[in-house]
Amino acid sequence: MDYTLKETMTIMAAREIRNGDIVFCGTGISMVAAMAAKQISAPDSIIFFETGSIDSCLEEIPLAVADPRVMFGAASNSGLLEAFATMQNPNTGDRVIGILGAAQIDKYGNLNSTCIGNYFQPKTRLSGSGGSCDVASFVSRCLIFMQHEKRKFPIKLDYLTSPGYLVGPGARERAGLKPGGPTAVITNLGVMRFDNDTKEMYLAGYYPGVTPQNILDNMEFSVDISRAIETEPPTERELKILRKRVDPQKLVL
Amino acid sequence: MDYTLKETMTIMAAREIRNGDIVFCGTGISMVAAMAAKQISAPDSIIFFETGSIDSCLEEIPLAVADPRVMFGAASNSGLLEAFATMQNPNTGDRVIGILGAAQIDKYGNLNSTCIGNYFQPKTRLSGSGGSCDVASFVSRCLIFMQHEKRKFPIKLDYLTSPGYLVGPGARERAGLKPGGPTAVITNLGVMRFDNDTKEMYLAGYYPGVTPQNILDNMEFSVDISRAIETEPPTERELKILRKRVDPQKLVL
Amino acid sequence: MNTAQDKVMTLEQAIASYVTDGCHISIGGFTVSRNPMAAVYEIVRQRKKNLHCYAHSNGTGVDELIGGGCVSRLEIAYGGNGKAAPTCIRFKLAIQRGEILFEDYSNYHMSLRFHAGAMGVPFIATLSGLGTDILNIWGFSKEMRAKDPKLPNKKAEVIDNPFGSWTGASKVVLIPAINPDVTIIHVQKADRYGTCRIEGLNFADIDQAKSAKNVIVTCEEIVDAAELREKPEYNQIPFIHVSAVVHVPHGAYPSACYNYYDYDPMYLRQLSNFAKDDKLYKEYLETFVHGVKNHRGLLNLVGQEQLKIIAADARTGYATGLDRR
Amino acid sequence: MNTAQDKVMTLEQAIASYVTDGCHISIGGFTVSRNPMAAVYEIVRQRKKNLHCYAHSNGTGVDELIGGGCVSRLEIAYGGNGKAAPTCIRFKLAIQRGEILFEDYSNYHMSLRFHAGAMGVPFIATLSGLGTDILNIWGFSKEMRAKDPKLPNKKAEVIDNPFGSWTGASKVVLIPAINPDVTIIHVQKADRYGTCRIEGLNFADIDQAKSAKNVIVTCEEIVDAAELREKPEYNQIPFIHVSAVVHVPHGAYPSACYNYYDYDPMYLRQLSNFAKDDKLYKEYLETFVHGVKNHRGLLNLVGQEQLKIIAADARTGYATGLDRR
Repeated sequence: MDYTLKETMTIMAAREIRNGDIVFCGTGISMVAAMAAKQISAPDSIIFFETGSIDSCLEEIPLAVADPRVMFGAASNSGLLEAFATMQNPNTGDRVIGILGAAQIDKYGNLNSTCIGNYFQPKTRLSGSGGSCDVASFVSRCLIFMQHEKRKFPIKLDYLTSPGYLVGPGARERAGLKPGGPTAVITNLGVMRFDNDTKEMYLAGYYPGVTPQNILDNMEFSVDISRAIETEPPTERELKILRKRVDPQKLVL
Repeated sequence: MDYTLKETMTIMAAREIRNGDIVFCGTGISMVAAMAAKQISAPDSIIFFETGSIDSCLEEIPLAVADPRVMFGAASNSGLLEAFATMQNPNTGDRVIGILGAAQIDKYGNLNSTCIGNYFQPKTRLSGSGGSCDVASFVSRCLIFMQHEKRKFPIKLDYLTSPGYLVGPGARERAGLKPGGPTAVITNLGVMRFDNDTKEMYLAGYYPGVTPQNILDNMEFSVDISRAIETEPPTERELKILRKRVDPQKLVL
Repeated sequence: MNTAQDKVMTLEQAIASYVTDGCHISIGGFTVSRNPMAAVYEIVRQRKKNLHCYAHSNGTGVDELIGGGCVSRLEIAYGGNGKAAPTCIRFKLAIQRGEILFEDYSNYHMSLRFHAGAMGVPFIATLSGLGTDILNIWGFSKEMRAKDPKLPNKKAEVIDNPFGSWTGASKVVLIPAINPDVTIIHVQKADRYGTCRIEGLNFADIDQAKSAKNVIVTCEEIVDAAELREKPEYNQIPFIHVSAVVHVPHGAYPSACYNYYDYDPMYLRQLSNFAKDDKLYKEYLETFVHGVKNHRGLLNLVGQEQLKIIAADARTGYATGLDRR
Repeated sequence: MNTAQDKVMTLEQAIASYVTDGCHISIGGFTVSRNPMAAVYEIVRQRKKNLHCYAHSNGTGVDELIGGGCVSRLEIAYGGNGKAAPTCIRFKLAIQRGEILFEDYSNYHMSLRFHAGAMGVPFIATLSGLGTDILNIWGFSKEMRAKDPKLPNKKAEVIDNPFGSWTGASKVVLIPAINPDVTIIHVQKADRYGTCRIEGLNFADIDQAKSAKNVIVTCEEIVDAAELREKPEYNQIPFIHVSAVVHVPHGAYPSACYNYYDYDPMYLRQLSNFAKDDKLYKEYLETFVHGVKNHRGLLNLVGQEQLKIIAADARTGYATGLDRR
C-alpha cells in the first residue's frame, strides 16, 4: 500500500499517544494525528484545544482551533483561561501531551515560531507563539512536527519562542520551568528523540528509503545517529483509518 | 404613622443609595435596605451579591446571600471570583456601594467581625470576614449598620477585619488600598459620617426623640456632635413600600 | 485515573477511598445552598479524623464536620449560616474552647486561593486586606508552617507593585494557592464520567474542584453524557478533574439545591438548637447521622411531607411561600 | 453610564462614540470564529488611526484593522488565521516593513493579562515563558514605556517564588494587566441593556469585556431581557460592563458564529489572495469596505446564496459538509 510522507508523519505521531492522554492539539497535521490516535490505538485519549474545548466530537476536521467544529459535542466549552490552566494545573497538566510545530528547532528542542532574521526588522515574520510557548512551558511530554531542511534545524534560533531543554541538562529547572520538554521530533525523514542525560537531540528512527546521512544533510547541527533504526512503516489498518475516517476530504493530508 | 427603629435604620440606608449604584448586599437588614431603595427612590440601582448574582429578581427576601432566591431572574449568575472582581475592577468598582455590619467599629470606621477578646482564645468567636474585608478594601462608598452600644464603639478594636480609614488621613493610600472608606454609619440612634479632613467619625444626624448626648453615652470614644441635626423621619410612602412590598412576611424587620 | 471511565460508585466507597484521616479537604456550596451534606454526614459516620479543612463560607457542611469531630485544622473566611446561625455554633464553640487550629482569610482570598491552585501557580494578587489583622495576625505560626510541607510558608505576603503604579496600585497582597487532597461538591446533574452541570450560582465550586487532587461529585441526577454534551458551554467541570460520581438525590439537604429543593428552615433551626447544647448535639448526631445507614435514612427521619414542603417551584427554582420565620 | 438603560444604537454611532484615534482597543473572537467583523469594517470605514491593539489570536479582525491602516501599535500572541492565512498577511507585511510597533506575548499571557485587568490587579503570575525570548526581548523599549502612562513600565517581571517552593515553583513570571479603552465583541444573543449570552467557546471575550472601560457588543439577535434571565448562569457578561449594543446579523462574517453560520472559506481565501498584493488589497478595501455603507452592504456583495451555503446546521452548529479545500 502506497502512502505519502505526510501520512507517515501523522502515524508516527499518533503512535506516541497513549490511552488516557489528554492531547493538546494545534491545527493541521497535529490535529489529524490526535484524531488518528483516537481512532487507531488510544480510544480513551482526550483531544483538547487551547480555545477551551475538551473532548470534542470531531465529525469533521477542524481547520483551526477555534473552528466551530471543535465546539460540537464536547464535554465542556470554556475559554483560553481554562484551557491553559488545565496544562499548568499540577493534577491535569501531567497527563497532557502537546503537539507543536515550528519554523526552527535547535538541538535542545527549543522552538522558533516568531520570526526569521532580526526580531524588529525580520526577513520573515511568522505567526508568533499562540499557545506554543505555554504548552512547551507546562506539559511533561511534547511532540514536534518539523520539515527536515537545513535552515529549520539551525545551530542558533533566530528567536526562542517555546522552551525545549533550553541550554541542556537542568536548564529548565534553573529557569523555573516545570520538568518536561520535548519527547519526539517527527519530520518528513525520520523521528528524533532527546538523550536522557545530555538532553541533546538524537536520531531515533529513519523512514524506509531514507538514510541517516540524508537526515544529517538536512540539518545545520549534527546529531548522534548511532541509535537510529528504520521505523515501522504505516500499516494498512492505520492508513485505512486515516484516509477513510479521519481525513476523507483530504483537507490536511 | 408608627415605625420601629429597624425600619428607620433601613430607610436611612436606603436614602443613601442613588440611581445607578451597584449595591453590594449582605444578609438581613442590608438586603432589605437595598430592596427598599430600589422600590422607593433608586429604581435603576442594581443589587448584587458576593455569591455572584447580579440584579436578581427578588420576589421574596433572601435570608442568605446564597439563598436560592438570589438566583432567580438575575442578569447573571456566576460565582465569588466574578463578584469580588466586579468590586476590585477599576471600571465597575467605582460604582459599587457596599453595605456592611460588624460587632465593633472604631472612630476611623474600621470594623471587627472576627472575635471579641484575644484572637486565639476569644471570649466570643464571630463569623469572620466573609466578603466584608474585600468590600471594605475595594469600594469607594460604604454604609455600615451598627447597634449603638458602648462595647460596639470601642477605642480599640479587638481585631481589625475590614479596613475603614485605618489610622486616619492618607492611611488607606499608604497601606496600598484603593481610595474609599466608609460613607455613613447607620445605627439605632442616628447617622454618623466621617470628616473629610480628619477621617474621624462625627454625628451627622439623630433620630427624632434621640439626643446627641444619648448617642455619646453609647460609645466608648467621643465624636463631634456640632454638625448633628435631627433626621427626617421615615415618610408614610417609604414605610408603606417597606412593609407591603419589601418585607411583608416580617422576615427581617 | 481521571479518564473517560465510568466513575459511579457508592458514597461509602467514595468517602472511604478519597477522604483519609488527616487529609486536606474542601467542600462546595455556600451557607444555605448546595453543601454536599450527604457526603459530610458520611464522613462523620465513617468517623474520619484530623481533617484539614479549607472553607470560604461553607455553612452547615463545615459546621457539621467540626461538630462531628472530624476537623482539627480550619482555614476559613466565614463561619455563619443565615438566619438559623449567624455564627455557626459548633465552629464558634470549637474555637472558643481551643479545640481546633484555625486561620482567617476573606471570602475573596479563599476564592482566589482555589483559583491559583486550579491555575497551577503559587499565588495570586489582590488588593484586599491591606492594613488589616487578616494579614497581620497568623493563626498558623511561621514555625508550624515551616514544619509542614502541606502548608505554604507564609499566610500572605505584601509586596511593592513591581510594575510601578500600574493600575494605580502601590502595593499588592499575594496569597498562596490551595490544592486540596480532595474536594467534594454537590451538583444538579453529572454524567457517569464526572462532567458536571451546576444550575444557579456556582460559588467557588469550579476552582475548588479543579484545584484538588481528587474530586467527589454527588449529584441529584446522573444523566447521559450525550445530554450534557448538547450544550458543552453549560458544563463547568469536565470529567478530567473528577475521581468519583455518586448519585444522591437530596444530597445537599438540609441546604438548598437550586431548581430541586429549598433549604429546610425547620431542620436548620432545630439543628441550631441542638448545637448549642453538647448533650443535645451528641444525641442529634447519634440519631440523625450515626443512627442511620446513609442519607436515605436521614431523609426518612425527616419525612416525605417535609421534603414536599421544600420542593422547588418550577418557575423560581425555590419553594415559594415557604415559611422561613 | 452602564446602568440598566437601553443601550441599543447603530454601529456607526457606537464606533464613532467609543473608538477614538489612538485609543487602546481589543476585539473578541479567535482566528476564524466570532471576530466582530462588522465593527472592524466600520472602524476601517471611519478611518480611525493609531489604534493600540491588544490581541491574543484575533485572526481576520486584527489583520483587517492593520490592513485598513488603523493600527500603529500591536500587542499580540498569534497572527495566524487557519488554512487561508497560516500567517496573517497584512500583519506580516506591516511588521516586515516596519510600519507598526509590536510586542509579542503568548496566548496564555494575553488571556491572563485581560483576566488581571478584569480583576483589577496590576499583574498575574504564570510559569509560562521562563527562559524564552518572549521575556528577554521587548518590542516596546523601557524608554517608550516610561514615557507612556498607558503602558506598564515592564513587559514582564520574573521573581523568585515568595512562598519558597510552594506548588513546586522556584520562580514565577508576573505579567501586567490590560485595561483597554474599548473592547468590541460579537455574540449570539444580547438584551438591550448589554447582558450577553455566548454560545460555543467564549475564548477570552469575557475578560476582554470586563477589563475594558467601554464595551461594544454586536449581536446576531437582540432578545428580551426576560428570556436571558430565565437562565442567568448562561449569561457570561452582565449589562453593567456594557456601553453599547448593536444588532448586526452576520456581524462576525466572514468569521464563524457558532449555531448561526460557519466561516466563509471562499471569502477568506480570496481575501488572502488580495492581501498579498498591495494594489489588489487596496481595491478590495475600496470595494468591500469603503465602497459599501455598512455591513449589510458587504453582505449584499457576498450574496444570499453564499450566506445560505455557510448557514449553520441545527444539530452541529456549523455548516456540515461545507467545501473548505
